[in-house]
This record gives sequence, C-alpha cells and structure tokens, in this order.
Amino acid sequence: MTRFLKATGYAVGLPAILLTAWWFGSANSTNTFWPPLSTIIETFPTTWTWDRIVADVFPSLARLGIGFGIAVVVGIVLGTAIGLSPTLRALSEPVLEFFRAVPPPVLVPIIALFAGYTGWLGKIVTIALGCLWPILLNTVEGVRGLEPTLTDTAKSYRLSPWRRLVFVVLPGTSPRIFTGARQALSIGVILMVISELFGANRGLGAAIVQFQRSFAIPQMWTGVIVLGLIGVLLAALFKVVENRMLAWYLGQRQIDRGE
Amino acid sequence: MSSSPSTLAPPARPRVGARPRRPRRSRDLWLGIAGVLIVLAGAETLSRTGIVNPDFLPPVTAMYAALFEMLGEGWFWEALWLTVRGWAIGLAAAMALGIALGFVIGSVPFLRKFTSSTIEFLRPIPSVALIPLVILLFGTQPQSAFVLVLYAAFWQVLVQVLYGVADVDPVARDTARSYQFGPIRVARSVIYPTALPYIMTAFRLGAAVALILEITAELVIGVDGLGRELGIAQSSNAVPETYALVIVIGLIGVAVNLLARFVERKALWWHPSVRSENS
Amino acid sequence: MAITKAPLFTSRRAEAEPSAAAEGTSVALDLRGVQKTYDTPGRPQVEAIRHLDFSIRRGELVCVVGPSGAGKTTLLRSIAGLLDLTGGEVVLDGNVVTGPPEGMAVVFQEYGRSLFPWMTVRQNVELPLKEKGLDKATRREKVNRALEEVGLTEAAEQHPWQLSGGMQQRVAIARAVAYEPSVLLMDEPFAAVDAQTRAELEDLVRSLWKHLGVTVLFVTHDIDEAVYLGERVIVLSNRPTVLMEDVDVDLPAERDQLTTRSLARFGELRGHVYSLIQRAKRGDRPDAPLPASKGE
Amino acid sequence: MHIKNPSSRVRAALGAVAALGVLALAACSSDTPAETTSSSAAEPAASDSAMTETMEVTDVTVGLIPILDVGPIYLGVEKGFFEEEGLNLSLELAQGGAFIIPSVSQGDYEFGFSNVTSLILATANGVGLEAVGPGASTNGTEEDMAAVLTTSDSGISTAKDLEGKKVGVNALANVNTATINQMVRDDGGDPTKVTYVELPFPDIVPAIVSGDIDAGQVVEPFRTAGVNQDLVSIGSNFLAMSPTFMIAEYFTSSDYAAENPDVVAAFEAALAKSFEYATANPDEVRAIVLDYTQMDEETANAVRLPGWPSEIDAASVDLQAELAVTDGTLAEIPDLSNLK
Repeated sequence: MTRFLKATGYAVGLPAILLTAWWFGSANSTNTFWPPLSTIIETFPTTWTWDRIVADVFPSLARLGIGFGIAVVVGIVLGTAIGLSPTLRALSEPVLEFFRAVPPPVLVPIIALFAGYTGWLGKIVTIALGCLWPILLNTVEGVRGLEPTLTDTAKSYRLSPWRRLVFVVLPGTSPRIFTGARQALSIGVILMVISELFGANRGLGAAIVQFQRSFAIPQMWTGVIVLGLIGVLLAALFKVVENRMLAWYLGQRQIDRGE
Repeated sequence: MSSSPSTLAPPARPRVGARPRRPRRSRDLWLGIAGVLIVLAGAETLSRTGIVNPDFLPPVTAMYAALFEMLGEGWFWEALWLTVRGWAIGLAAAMALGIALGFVIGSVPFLRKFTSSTIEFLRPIPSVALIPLVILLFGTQPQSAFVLVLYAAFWQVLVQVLYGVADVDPVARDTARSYQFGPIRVARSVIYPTALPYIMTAFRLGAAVALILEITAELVIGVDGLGRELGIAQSSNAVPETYALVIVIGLIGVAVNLLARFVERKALWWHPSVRSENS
Repeated sequence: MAITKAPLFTSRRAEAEPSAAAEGTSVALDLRGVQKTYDTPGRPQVEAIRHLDFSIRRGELVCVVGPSGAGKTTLLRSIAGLLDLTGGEVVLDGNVVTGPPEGMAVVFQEYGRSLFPWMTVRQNVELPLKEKGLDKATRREKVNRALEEVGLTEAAEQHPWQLSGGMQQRVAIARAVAYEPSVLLMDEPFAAVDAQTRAELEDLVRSLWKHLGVTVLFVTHDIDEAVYLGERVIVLSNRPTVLMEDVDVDLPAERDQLTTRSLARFGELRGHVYSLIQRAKRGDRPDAPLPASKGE
Repeated sequence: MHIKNPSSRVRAALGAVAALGVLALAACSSDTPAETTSSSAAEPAASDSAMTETMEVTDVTVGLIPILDVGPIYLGVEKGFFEEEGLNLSLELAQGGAFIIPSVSQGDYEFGFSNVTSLILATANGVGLEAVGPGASTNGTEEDMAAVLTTSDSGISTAKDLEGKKVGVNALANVNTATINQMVRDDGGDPTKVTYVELPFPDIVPAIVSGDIDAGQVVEPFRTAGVNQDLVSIGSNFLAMSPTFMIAEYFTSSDYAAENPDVVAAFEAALAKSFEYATANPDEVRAIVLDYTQMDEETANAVRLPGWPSEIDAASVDLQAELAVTDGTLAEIPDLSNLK
C-alpha cells in the first residue's frame, strides 16, 4: 500500500506545488493580462460550453485527424516503396531531405495561395503535408534497417510479395513508423493551430484569437489551457495505441535491456 | 552449363574480366541529382503548361530569378540575420538550460521521480499555445520568438539529457566509485561521455524544432525575420518572392540539419555507433 | 563387406559416380560443378566456391564440415536459392534451383533473428503453411503436431523472445518440420546454444529425421556433431572451396550421446575428419596437394 | 577499435557547446531591447533641431496600422510639429488595434492608434487606457474611404444579402464587425448569420477575387485597389452609422497619462496641428502615404481621404459601445469617460 502512496505522492507532488504557487501568485494580480487563476477557473465552464466545444474544438480535431490520417497512409505506402527499391531511394533522397527541412508553418501561406485561408481543404492539406515527412523518412529508414535474416527466412519459405509485405516488412518497420508518427503528431498540432490563426473563423485557434481580439483575457487563458490539455491527451492516446500495437517490440526491448 | 564429367582436377578457373565497377556511392550521387532535376523540371512544366495556375505556382525559373534579385537587397540579409540570430539564441538558451537541469534532475533519483509527472504533462503542450500570451507580453518584439523557441527546444533537450544520464552503465559507475572517484570526476569521466551522444541528439532535435518555432513566430506574430517577409510577400501577392523565400528557409533547414550532423560526428567520433537513428 | 579388411575409409569420390544413372527418385539434392565468386562493386573479387560436385539421396542425413571461413554458409545459401551461383547448378528433386525452391526449409544459426518477434510461436510456425494454401483445420493440426514433436506445446502462445535460446531454435525447427519439406537445410543451427541444449537438439534432429524420413543437409563446424549425426560427412577444403573428402559414417543407426560417442569407431572417424580439416587448414587441397604432405 | 583517451576530444565537444552559448550571450547583449527603430520606410526625416528651443526631447513610440487614416501623424513628424512639442517619434506598424492595445498597456509603446470598439472592449476588461485625440472619421461626404466590397456576380447587393456569407475583416470583434452587423440589422437582416473571417487588410481584396471569402470590409488604400479589380461596394459600414462617425482614436495607457501629463499634452497639441495641416493639404497626405504602405503613386492620388476632426466625437464612442453590447461581445457599457 505504501508503495502506491509513494508513487502517487511523487506524481502529484510537484504539480500540486506549482498550481498552488500559481494560485496564490496571481491571487490579487492587477495586471489584466495575468488574471488570477481563480477567475480563469471560474470562466472555464461558462466559456467551454458543450456547443462551443462542438463548434470549435471538434472541427479542429477533425481536421487534425484527417490530415494526420492521410499523412500516415501516404507516408507508409511511399516510404515502403522507396525503402524497398535502392534506386528509388537514391533518386528521392536529396529531394526528401529538402522537404523535411522546410519548417512546416511555411506551408500555410503557400497552400493558402491554392486553397485560400478559410475553409477546411487548405487546413487539411497543410496538416497532411506537414505530418508526411517524419513518417515517410522513418518508414524508409525502418524498411532499410529490417533484419536481413528475417527477409531471408521469408524468401526461403517462398512467401508471396504481398504476404511478405503484410507479415514481415510492415510489422518489422512498425517501431520506426511509430517514431515518425509521434513527431508528425506534434507537428500536426502546431499546424492545426497556426492554420486557424490566419483566416480564423471556426476552430480552437480561431476561438483563442477571438478571445484575444475582444480582450476576454480570462477566456483566452482557458483557451490556452484547453490547447495544452489537448496536446497532453493526444500524447497519452498515442502512448496507449503504441503500447497496444508495439507490445511485442516493447516486451522484446525490455528483455534485451535485462530490465 | 552442361555438367562436365567430374574429373579429378576442376576446369581451369574461368578468367572473369575484372571490369572496374563504378562504386555504389557515386551512382547514388548521380541518381540524387537526377531526382532533384526531375522535381524542378516537373514544377516548371506544370506551371508553364498552365495545368497548375501560374499565379499560384510560378515557373521555377521565375522563383530563382526572384531569389537572385532578392540576394541583392539589404532587407533580405537583415531578415536572414534576424532569423538565424533568433534561432541561435533560443537554441543556445534551450541547450544550456536543458543540459543543466537535465544533469541536476538526472543524477538525483528523488528529483528524477519527483519531476517526471510534471515533465510528462508539460512536454506535449504545443508551444503554439503560448502565442496569444507572448503577443500580449512582447507583441512583435524578438522576445516573443525567443519564448516560443526556448519552450519548444527546451523539452527536446531536457528529455534527451535525462535519457543520457539514466543510460549510464551501472557497472561503469560502480567501477569509478570503487576507485574512489570524487563526484566531479565521476561526472566528467563517466556520466558525461555516456550522456554526450544524447546531448548531440538533443542538439539535432532541438535545432530542427527551434527553427520551426522561429519561423512560426515570425510568420504568425510578425517578429522581424524571413518568416515575416514571407507573410508580407504572400499577402502582397508577390508569388515568386514567396516561393523564393520558402526555398531560402528550406535551405536554412537543410543547413541546420547538416550542422547538427557535423557537430554530432565531430563530438562523437569515439562513440562506437554514431547514433544513426534520424529524427 | 569385403573379406579383406575394408580400407579404413571408403571415400565415395573414388567410385566412378554414375551420376546420370543414379538420377530418378533416389537423389534428392544434386550439386553439379557449383561455383561462386563474390563480385561486389568497389571491392576486390572473392572466390568462395571453386568447384563442388556431390549429391544426397532421399532420406539421407548428410553433414558438411570444413575449416571456418570455408564457404559453408555460402554453399548453404546457394543451395537454399538465396544466392545466385557464378557457375554450375543445384538440382532439387530433378529441377534446377533458381530461387528459393519449393519443398525446402532452412534453419538458420541466428535463431533469434529468424523468428518473427511480433508473432507468437504458433503464428510463426503457421505462417509458411498459410502460404501453402492449407485450410485452417489442417494448418492447426500440423502446427500442433510439429510443436508436440519439438516439445513446445505449452509455449505456443508466447512470443519467441520470451523463450530460452534452445527453445527458440526448437520453434525454428518446428516451423521447418511443419512445412514438410523434401530437404531440410540446417546452417550451424546449434552453434549459439549451450552444450547441454545442443546434445538435446542433436538427438531431436536425429529422431525427427528418422521419424519423418526427411532428407537433411546439416552444416556445422563441430566435428563430433558431424560424425555423431551424419550418415555421411562431406569435408570441404579451405577457400576457394572444393570437396576434400566424402567420408562414410558406418556407425549403428540407433545412436545416443553416451554409447555412440564412446565407440572406438566413432573415435577413428572423428580422428580422420579432424586430420582432413587440419590438412585443409594448412592449404592442402585435392586440386593442389601440398608437396610435403605428411602421412595420413 | 582503439578508443583514444576521450577526454581531449570530449573537451573539444564541450568547447563547441560553450562557444554556442557565448555566441548567444554576445548576440543577446548587443541587442538589449532598446527601442527598435521602426521599419526603415517610416524613418521620420530628422528636421534640424536648431529651430526648437533647447528643450530636452522625450523619445516616444507610437503603434500604428499601415492604412491611410494615420497619414497626418507622419505629416506631423515630417513638418516637425512633434519636434516643436519636444517629442521624438518612432512609428511602429501592426495589423490592427487589438495588437497595439496590449503593447501600449504593457508600456512597449507610449501611444497607439486603434478603433474605438477595441478600446471600449479593453476598458471593459480592465485595461487602463486614456484617449488622447480623435484618429479618423468619415469625411462627411458620400464618397467614404471605407466600403464593404464584393464581386459583381456575388448576388450580394444590400447588407441583408450578407446573411450566411463569409465576410473578411481585418480583426474579429472590432468596429468593422460591429458596424457591419448594424448595417445588416438596419437592412432587416439577422447579423448572427454572417460568418466573419479575420484577414490582414492586404489579403482581403485578393481573397474576395479568389472567392475564398464572399465579401470584405476594407479602408483606403485597399478600397481603391478593390475597385480597380472591378469589385463593387454595397456601401460604407462607417457612413451607414453617421456622416461624422469617428472610427478610431489615438490613445495611451492610463498609467502613462498619469505619470507624464506634459508629454500627453504635447502629443495632443502636435496631433491637433497635424490634423489641421492634413485637412488643409490633402495632396501632401497622398504623398506621404507612399512612405509607409506598398501603395503606388497612382493609387495614392485616387484614394478618398478620411476626415480628421479637431476633437473626439463622444456620440461615436457611445454608439460603438451600444453596438458591442447588442453583438454580445460586451456584457454592459462600462464607464467610458476615459475615451471621450
């Protein structure tokens, strides 16, 4: 029992101290841009009512989901193709290196040229393109780094190319794909917000801008906190999916490390 | 080949013409260049033939013309310097803070456990969440970009350094202790060399993220730099200049990657496997 | 058996091998003038196998042994169709091997790396059967029988990396056996396990070989293991490989670790193969015998 | 692989990281956040100081929006009106009032230009502000400098047609949204059905042309640019309020006003002089505009100038407050004495 208490003590300790420090530190602050934590918490329920969540948070997350989904599919398909064929890889290496280096936010004005600022299409394309590179490059690395004995075994049992792809190449590369996907998710969230700051009308980023323009400072703080929570929730969700899909990999690594 | 009757002495070794094969490395180089040319030619034809509306995708030649023209203008170099400086300051601060805190927290088990939940909570918070705050605090001053860059890069560095300090081989640490190494010597000769590869990875990851946030701040908030110039070019419908700036920013990104890899190779020449895992 | 004392070692190579006549079903695997030279760009050419001619009859257990670096693995990979030959051909059940042939299973030395870590033991054994297009029931029955053969029934739902080295190699063997190949290739399969496990696995291979009647080509660097297991031991020269000698092992069919290994005959055979390997290491080769070759 | 004694190499790596740190510190110190002079275009011509008595000069930064309305202040600087009042102005450009207000209240800027609605919202939310003079207003004629533009074939001819349409404004929840909502109400429409999209002024006309948005509110010089691209106007959202509708004000933070009443008085005086001069010399306004916007000569001469009244129009302040309440961006009208 004490072990459980100790664990929760560690987990809750620092956050509790920080929160109380914030609470008292800002208790009677006069600076309107640093409202007391109490007012921020008070305005939370009134600001983030259910219909605002439906109107602002869901569209943002939907766009992130669609964009991220597209990036995952395209990234894996292209990555596997490039990873498997040395010529294709040599051909595409420098081009990929350049596109990977372009900071994703730069995509927003470029894609706005084609798809305009408002509306979903431009935002989804921005998110998809921004998330594509980490997944694509990690898949290529994963396919290239696949254990040669495994591919030999697959060949020696005459597994058809399709079955080799599904049972050997993809599972073998999945740890690297997940590394790429985690980076892509963090970039996706950044792009989700930025793509809404321009031509803002509906969405989480847009809501925060709206609060800021109308000097509703406490509401704006709640918006920032909601955005933070979404970042944390997405990371936790990702961890859950990863632990389920990569259970074999995590188990194996644990045993290798002799933990 | 018909199976010759098995005589005692096998047939004389067939002379294989030893044609000097072009080593694989330079073949890849040519293919790489070909790849780049294909993409450029593709963009050019797409735009010239009007398949893609030239107002939105100018011919590549126009982009480079705009780029070269820009190279001659003062504001370009000033913006470039501001972007690079913003990136460098933010990254340096993040590295210094991340390494210092990483070492302190990493080497004290109590601190390690005590702060882990907070780190796990604050780490995934997207740095863009701070944009509204920094706008209120610093408006379009460089400090806005500094805060965003510092916040984003700091977590990358801290987490890697914590991995590094935690990864110290207990056997090495015990041997050092058995030779009565003082804490400073243990840090210098055991913890630091083990942590160094992680610090280098931290530098590589931090450098990339720092550039993303610097450009974001310039583009979104209007902090001076290439990002802001890009926003202005785009909104004043100077399309070739917009693409030219994208190319420049992309090249900066490539340079940042190359610098990071160079520093990593230089500092880690002695490490058995220079960590090839690319971010 | 001839009345006069049979020459100490009957070397198959001496008889004129009527290769064509012995065709038909009795020969499972036939190597004809096999040659292999590695020619990777940017690196000097390496001649691995100069010339190999031997064949294995159906149902035979033949071991291949040679000094380390004698191209044993190259030979095995070319037989398994994973490596293109520079010259000659490998014929399995009458047809020339170009890629991994049907009816052949391979057990690699790095057992840990040849099992799919993301699959359970059962799934690993079952995968090749899926490829053969067997229906679910037959597959399940064959998998269970194979696992029972190697004594791993209760580990079926675990992941390979949760098992010991010996058990992992048993999974690889079970997978090969379930595939019901006509020829089973084993590339130094027990090099990486401890001595006790090796003895168990050697007896397992013998019992499977006898029980299932499969033709086995067993590559090893361990001379005792080769003589203990094989009906014949093919001794290879050093690189570029040629056939040193094809030694007939006339030990009783029923073998076990204690009695067989203490037989005088076992010691003689072992001594002969050992001397062959020593000569091979010194560079003595059939196609270029050392001038001052000391006595047998 | 024989690993040479790593310490010398490690020291080299340590050096590399330290160097990076030093570089940062050096770069940092060289740029202590002194007043960054405004973008080069708006560098005020330094009139020779011999003319003014030896009065110590106070440096003052003013946050402005790169639109026509702020022409007079540039003129005032050029003509030395501010110099005479002992003020050395440096002018900063931002996208809208909502950006300038925080900088003023935080003390980055001493003065700022913003639409009255934003000032009202800020005051209501406890941001201490003090108006120091009118900003700009409708020029009292039918030819107003603002307009709600749309394409000729958009089917939008009156404000009511804006229902269900996407309308571009330079900032959400400011004078433009409030006044357009009122136009829609006056025309019998329901403003809650209008979707506002925030775009910087330069982006609004291209967005209308590309169909990204259905209509957009612009002021000069973008109104003329839009008309040049044959966009049509369905009326000016400012003129629809009143012929003397005051849109914006110059302001400072109440702390600064309390601590430096003399500087504020000097700024108000110089501002009034600049307004008089600008109203009297419209062509000089058209010339100076080229300095701080991307306007070309031809557009500058074609644009309609706003009105620059001599004192604050209290009615406009009250009207914008009422509009904000009806729009729901404001709970109830706060004490607006500081803005009148």
